[in-house]
Amino acid sequence: SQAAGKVKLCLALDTGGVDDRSFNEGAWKGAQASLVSNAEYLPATSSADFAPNIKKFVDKGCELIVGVGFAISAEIVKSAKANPKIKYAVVDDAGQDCDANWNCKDVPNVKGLTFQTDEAAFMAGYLAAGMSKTGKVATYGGAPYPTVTIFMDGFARGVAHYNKLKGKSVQVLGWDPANPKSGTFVGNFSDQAKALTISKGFEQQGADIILPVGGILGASYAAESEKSKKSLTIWVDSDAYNTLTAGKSIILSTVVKEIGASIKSVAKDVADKKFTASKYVGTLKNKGVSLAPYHDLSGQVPGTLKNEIRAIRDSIIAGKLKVN
Amino acid sequence: MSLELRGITKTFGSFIANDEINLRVETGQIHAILGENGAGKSTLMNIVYGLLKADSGELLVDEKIINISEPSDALSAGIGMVHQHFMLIPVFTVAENIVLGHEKTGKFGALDIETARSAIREVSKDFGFEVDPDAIVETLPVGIQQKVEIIRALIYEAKVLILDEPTAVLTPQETDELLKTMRELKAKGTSIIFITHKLREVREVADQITIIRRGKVVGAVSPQTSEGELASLMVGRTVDLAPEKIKHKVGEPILVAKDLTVRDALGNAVVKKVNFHVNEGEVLAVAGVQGNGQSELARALINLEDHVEGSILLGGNELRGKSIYASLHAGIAFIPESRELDGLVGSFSIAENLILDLHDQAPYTKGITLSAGVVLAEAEKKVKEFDIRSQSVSDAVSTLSGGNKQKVVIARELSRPVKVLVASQPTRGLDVGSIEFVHERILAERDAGRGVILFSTELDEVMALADRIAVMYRGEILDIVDSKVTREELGLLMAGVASKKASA
Amino acid sequence: MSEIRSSVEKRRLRGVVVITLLSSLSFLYFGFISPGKNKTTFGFVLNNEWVLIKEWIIASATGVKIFSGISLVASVLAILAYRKRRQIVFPVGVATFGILMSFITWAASGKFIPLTGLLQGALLLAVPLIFGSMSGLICERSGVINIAIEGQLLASAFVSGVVASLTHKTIWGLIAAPIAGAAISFLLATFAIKFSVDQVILGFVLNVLVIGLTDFLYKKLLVPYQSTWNTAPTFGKIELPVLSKIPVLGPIFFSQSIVVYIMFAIVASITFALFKTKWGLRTRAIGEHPTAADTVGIDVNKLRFKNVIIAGLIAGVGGAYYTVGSVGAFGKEMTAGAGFIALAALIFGKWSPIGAVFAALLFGFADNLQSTLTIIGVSIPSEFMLMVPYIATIIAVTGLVGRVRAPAADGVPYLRGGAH
Amino acid sequence: MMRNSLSKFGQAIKLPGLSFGLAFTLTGFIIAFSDSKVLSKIGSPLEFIKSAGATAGNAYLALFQGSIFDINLTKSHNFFQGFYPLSETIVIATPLILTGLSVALAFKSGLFNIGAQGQFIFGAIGASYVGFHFHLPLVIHVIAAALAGMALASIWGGAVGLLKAKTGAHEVILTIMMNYIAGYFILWTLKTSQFLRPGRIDPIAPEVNQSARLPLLAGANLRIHAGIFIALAAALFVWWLLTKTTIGYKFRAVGANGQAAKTAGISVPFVLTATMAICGALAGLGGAVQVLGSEHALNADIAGSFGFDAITVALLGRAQPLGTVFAALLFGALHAGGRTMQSNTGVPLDIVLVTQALIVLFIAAPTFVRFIFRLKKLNSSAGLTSKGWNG
Ligand SMILES: Nc1ncnc2c1ncn2[C@@H]1O[C@H](COP(=O)(O)OP(=O)(O)OP(=O)(O)O)[C@@H](O)[C@H]1O
Ligand SMILES: Nc1ncnc2c1ncn2[C@@H]1O[C@H](COP(=O)(O)OP(=O)(O)OP(=O)(O)O)[C@@H](O)[C@H]1O
Ligand SMILES: [Mg+2]
Ligand SMILES: [Mg+2]
Repeated sequence: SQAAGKVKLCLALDTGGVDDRSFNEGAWKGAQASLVSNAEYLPATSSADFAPNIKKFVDKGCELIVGVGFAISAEIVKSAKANPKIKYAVVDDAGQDCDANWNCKDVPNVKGLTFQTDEAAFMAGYLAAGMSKTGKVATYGGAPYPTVTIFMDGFARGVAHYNKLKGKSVQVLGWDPANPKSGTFVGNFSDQAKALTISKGFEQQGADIILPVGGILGASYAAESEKSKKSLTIWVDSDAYNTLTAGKSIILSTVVKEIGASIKSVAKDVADKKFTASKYVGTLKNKGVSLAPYHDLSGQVPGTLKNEIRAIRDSIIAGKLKVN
Repeated sequence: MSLELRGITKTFGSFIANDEINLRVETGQIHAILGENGAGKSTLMNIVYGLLKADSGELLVDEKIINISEPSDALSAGIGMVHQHFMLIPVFTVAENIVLGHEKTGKFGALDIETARSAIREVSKDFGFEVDPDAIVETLPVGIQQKVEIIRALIYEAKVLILDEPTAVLTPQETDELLKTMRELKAKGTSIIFITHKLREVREVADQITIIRRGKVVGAVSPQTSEGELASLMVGRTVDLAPEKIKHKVGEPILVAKDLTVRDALGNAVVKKVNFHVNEGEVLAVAGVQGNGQSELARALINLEDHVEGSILLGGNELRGKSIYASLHAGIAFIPESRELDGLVGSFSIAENLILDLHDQAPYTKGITLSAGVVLAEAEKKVKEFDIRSQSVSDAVSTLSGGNKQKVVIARELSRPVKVLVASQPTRGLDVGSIEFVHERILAERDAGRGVILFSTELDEVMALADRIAVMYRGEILDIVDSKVTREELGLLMAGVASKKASA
Repeated sequence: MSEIRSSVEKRRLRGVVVITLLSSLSFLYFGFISPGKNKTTFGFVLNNEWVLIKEWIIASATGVKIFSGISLVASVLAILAYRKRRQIVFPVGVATFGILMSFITWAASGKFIPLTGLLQGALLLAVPLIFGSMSGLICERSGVINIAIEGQLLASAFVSGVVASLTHKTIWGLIAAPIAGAAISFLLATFAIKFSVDQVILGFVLNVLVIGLTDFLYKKLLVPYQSTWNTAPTFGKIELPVLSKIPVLGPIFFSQSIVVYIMFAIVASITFALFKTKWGLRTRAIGEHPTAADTVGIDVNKLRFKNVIIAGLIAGVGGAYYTVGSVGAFGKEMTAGAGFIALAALIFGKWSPIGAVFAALLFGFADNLQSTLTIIGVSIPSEFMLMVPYIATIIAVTGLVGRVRAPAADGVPYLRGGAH
Repeated sequence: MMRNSLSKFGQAIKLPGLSFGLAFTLTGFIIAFSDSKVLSKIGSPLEFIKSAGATAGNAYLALFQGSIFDINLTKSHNFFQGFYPLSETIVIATPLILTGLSVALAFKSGLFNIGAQGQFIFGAIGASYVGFHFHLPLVIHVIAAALAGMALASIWGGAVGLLKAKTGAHEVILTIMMNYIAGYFILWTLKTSQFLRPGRIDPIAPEVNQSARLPLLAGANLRIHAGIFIALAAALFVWWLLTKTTIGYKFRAVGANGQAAKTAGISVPFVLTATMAICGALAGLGGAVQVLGSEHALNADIAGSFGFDAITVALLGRAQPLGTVFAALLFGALHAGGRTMQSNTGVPLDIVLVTQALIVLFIAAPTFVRFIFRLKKLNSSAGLTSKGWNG
């Protein structure tokens, strides 16, 4: 049922599936929300599915094929070079074509969608530091992937910035940008029971604000800590206040990564024949990344802190403040 | 209580295991059933006991037709059975085994073992058994294990007691005790069905003898019938029961064991510093009650045991600590105690089993590949030479009868250049026909100038084959006597009573 | 005479030697070569239990010397015990504890270790494993191999999650879960016992089946209609009066959700029932020698069927732990292989209830210690830290346990007369 | 003569055929009843049945189009391209055959190898490293890379056999644990400087050099590559090893009755270690082929579930080399077809798992199928019977 004039938008997902409460899901939601396109997706059980999934979309006459995740980038580029008429985009990667010596150049029909997630995470870190009563905040990830640790980096740096300005010494548990090899991780993106135990471990160390970076993983902890009131949560990717069913009340904020929006806009470009290969970088400036509202907890966040965070955002946008 | 079988027929697929079998056991009668391996005795008894279902025929107890489709039916009808392959849970204690199926429970449904304990002691007292209710069954000698089976039958008041090859694993003393027990039971009015391959026993206790061949009753005779006649009735040909042993001079010591000690996994010595030797051209029998270390000693001789001290010299070369492979290929042939467990790979064909030891030697292998042709050809030869009964050499050994299984093992072990033959209970559970064959082979080896070490609990066997007899007791060799000793003396030695007679 | 050792002795000796070496090593390395510079703080108070000692602060180096000292002494005792051919379990246990503690004291120099929390976390991580291994235990003790534990856990987690969501009642989730587990068991029993299908194949297939179905339904129902289908509430903690106030033990054992209490009850009753009741005797009998059991009038296959179903019920409660017991909403493949770890724990524990529980706890402890250390910040790559529980299990299995013996008839379908 | 050999054949495929039928029917029901359009018609039975049939029918049509032949592709490209789905089936089956063989061979020696996953990973790591790090002449490079992978994997696998032989530790525990360890190990490896691509931080290794890639068999448009021949060769090798060689004989003897084998002088420790080493090499070759044939760049997800599906594949193939090949092809077809099914009809790919499970279940349960179809006992094809833990 292909409504006339609509872009045929096809998502080749990363492993983890369309319902990972993380970037796959975000991308799919965005694609569905796009008014100018009919969207469909294919999941991947292993990297072996990337190529055939893309091929299938090509054969089905998709006009815009979006690869979700850095892992799929290479296959997207391959396919793009073979099918110059089709437009491509890839999430979390520049989507460039690199030769054996790693000189990379853009491909005319591939748009890279990347995100300066650490900018927003930086604000979250500052917020956490400012809100912490115990002087300890924490973060942990699903598995040590760059797309995960970039959140943790920004978060930790935000805390450090707060300490510098205020001469405080708020501690970050679970991650240290200076020592990126180690850190606290669940080991996968599905074992919520273990995520819960880890969160409790942080609380026992005295952390009262925790940033879990692993899609669904944090759900167990959010639900639990809504009861125990031991700590507040900062979420990632898409505003948890709208997606979570339990634990809303302890969601301090979310480090939003507008994957969905970026895909929508690419779809729009294609529809309006304005597609360009120029890499899209989601920043605070273009609202590709942002810090979500404080929702229920807004009352508890001191006005001064809110202002400082606004200021930080402005100076990051203005390029006065470097987050990495 | 009397038991009658009318026209019992049982088939497995196309194979007829029991064919129109009629048989009547009077109250207080000991009724012996004789027959070759695979004749259908166990099958028939399993039908009576409700473990198998007859295709046709009926059972009468005290002239009334009864329907037995479950062992529980048999039990409640007063039929008890001691099975050929014991029906005890190895890891349970004696008492647990006895209460199993008849449990009484106290509060919180906790088991009541105590009543069983006392019952066991009682029965043991009546019949003069020595059975510890709390011993773990798998740690007990087979003889005792069997007593446990009998005690169970007695405790639950069997009026008809079926004994399927009860003496196959017993020593003379134990056998005599069992026969005594059977008479006592008979006196108490218990009817007994007694299956055995040992004609001496039959003629001693039986009141009536039924002979089965290929699933059919081929004769009902009285105990007065001579062993020869019985044997030929069973096998359908005349059998030579006493192999003649030609005297000839023995040669040099070929295998010498010095201070041999064997320990189990827990480190306790089960064989204690034994010393013996066997000469070329002689049979050294190691007699003794089951569970006095013979099995371990036999296994130790080819390094099957993990923890052995001392020395094993074969033609002067130390074998102890070498690999099993080395021992076998140094010239020891080994017939293990259990053909099913240690002797054969059940799912393998006869041909494959015949090369279990030589598969990586010429002529069976070229480079690393097996030469199937040669394997089959050699197998055909062996099958003829050792008269192994089967449709084809490609049949799985598991489908052979015990006798033929044993022939396969012997054929394989003798296919290597042999200096010494170590045979452990080589005729256990075999019928007279098969026994005759095995005995002939063993003597043939002896006469060919090889040393033979025969581990056996069968007094008759020991007497018939041995040139010298070493008696083991509690892991030690009490004495080594020559073959002129009497059954009684030997019996005493095996019971641990050291003989006054100086050893030969 | 040449001293030769039995395999058991060899293992004992290996144990003693290893423990002695480790003790000395930790004494030297943690104590002197690279001692911790700062103080280590041990926390004992988790919730609102009575406070004996709230915290115990000690200079890392000193603490190490104390603990390693203990382990050294214990090692010496172990050596003596070995010489005298006496039990070495206790001294070795103490020594291990000492070594472990000195390692923690060293690693946490200048940091805070919430001991009670560490143990509580270990228990919580072990809960599903324990349920799973108990399910396996009952099946395999009665002679039916159960590789479908993962499937049982996942299916019941799914069902309890959905039911609790639809009814908005945790209790209904808890009631529904065992039924789901039993349903999987019913398949296992029917095919294994009635149709004598190979039980290893069966177990694996059932796992695949459940994973497939739950993934499928998750996409079709739980994601699109999340607010109705996947919003399971969770049980709160039940603090047992007085008991929950006992320092250390209180928070660990007496301040848990109902599911955990059920687990204690199940483990206790299985241990009793298996070795002290008629049911237990018969169960072990049909697992060891079904023909023998048959000859004394026990209906082998009927009892096996019954037991497999019971096992399903138990695993079911374990599945409920994932949703109503802790997490709430169901997550795709949220059991994350716990069923297989539980299987390992069962074998590791030599098919005994207590053994399996300890194996599961060891795994849980290693796992939680691992994440606790990353939390306080050790500079070991996270990937290697994540390996710790698995490596620990391998070491334990190869070093301590060695050869294990399953119930003799485990996995063998019982057919009359066929068995020989 | 001719006729009765035909009827024999009929007999032989009767049960498998029915099993497949049963499996697909059941899956069909699940597909239909989980479809909102169908359920909306629940009011009028006839309509309901119609649309249910249609839904399931379409799904299966797509399944076929995605796994064997797709007429649409012949229109859009050329006739040859119509076989693209078949090529996909084979591409997925290739590593499955190798991992499946690894599990099957272990079964023959009485071992239960759950570790194909981990062995696959090490195979992939080894092959990838040699593949991108060195520059070697054409053929040599592929072989070197594959061998490197096999070597690593066979060490990883052999360790299991050795540990079991030396300490008696149970292979099921060992392999389960080692799978997890391997999974984290590859994560770590991919972040080491040797494996990171210059100037990049994401955990993907550089693509292997052209010289280290397995040649495509049917041009650039089809992904089918020479790996399938390697896989088939491996199957042939395993068959030869088991049936024709003395080593295979040892393996089978120990597998069938270790005690008797030991008594006859066969070294059980050797068999355990050798078996697991070869199993490791096979699964490792699977990983290598995956890297050198279709993936080219090593990444954390490379192993997917090849190692676990391998177990079901081997079981379905009754641990026979040929059977394993067919089972792997079937699974490949279901996976490839499932993709098309999802994209054409929106039926989630996961349903394929259900189908796989049901097929294996019914194949393994001839007695059940007979019971369902009220068949009397035809010559029963004895299903694979793996031994219990005491194996
Ligand atoms: N379960 C079975 N399935 C198929 N055939 C069987 C089965 N049990 C026994 N048979 C066949 O029935 C025949 C009789 O077996 P049975 O055990 O009764 O012999 P037996 O007289 O007890 O031999 P033995 O003296 O060695 O104990 C065997 O030769 C065998 O071929
Ligand atoms: N399930 C079975 N299928 C085929 N043959 C069987 C089966 N059960 C028993 N048999 C055969 O029945 C015959 C008699 O069984 P039985 O065990 O009594 O033999 P046996 O000669 O007494 O061997 P053993 O010395 O082990 O008792 C043997 O040939 C045995 O292989
Ligand atoms: Mg018999
Ligand atoms: Mg017999």
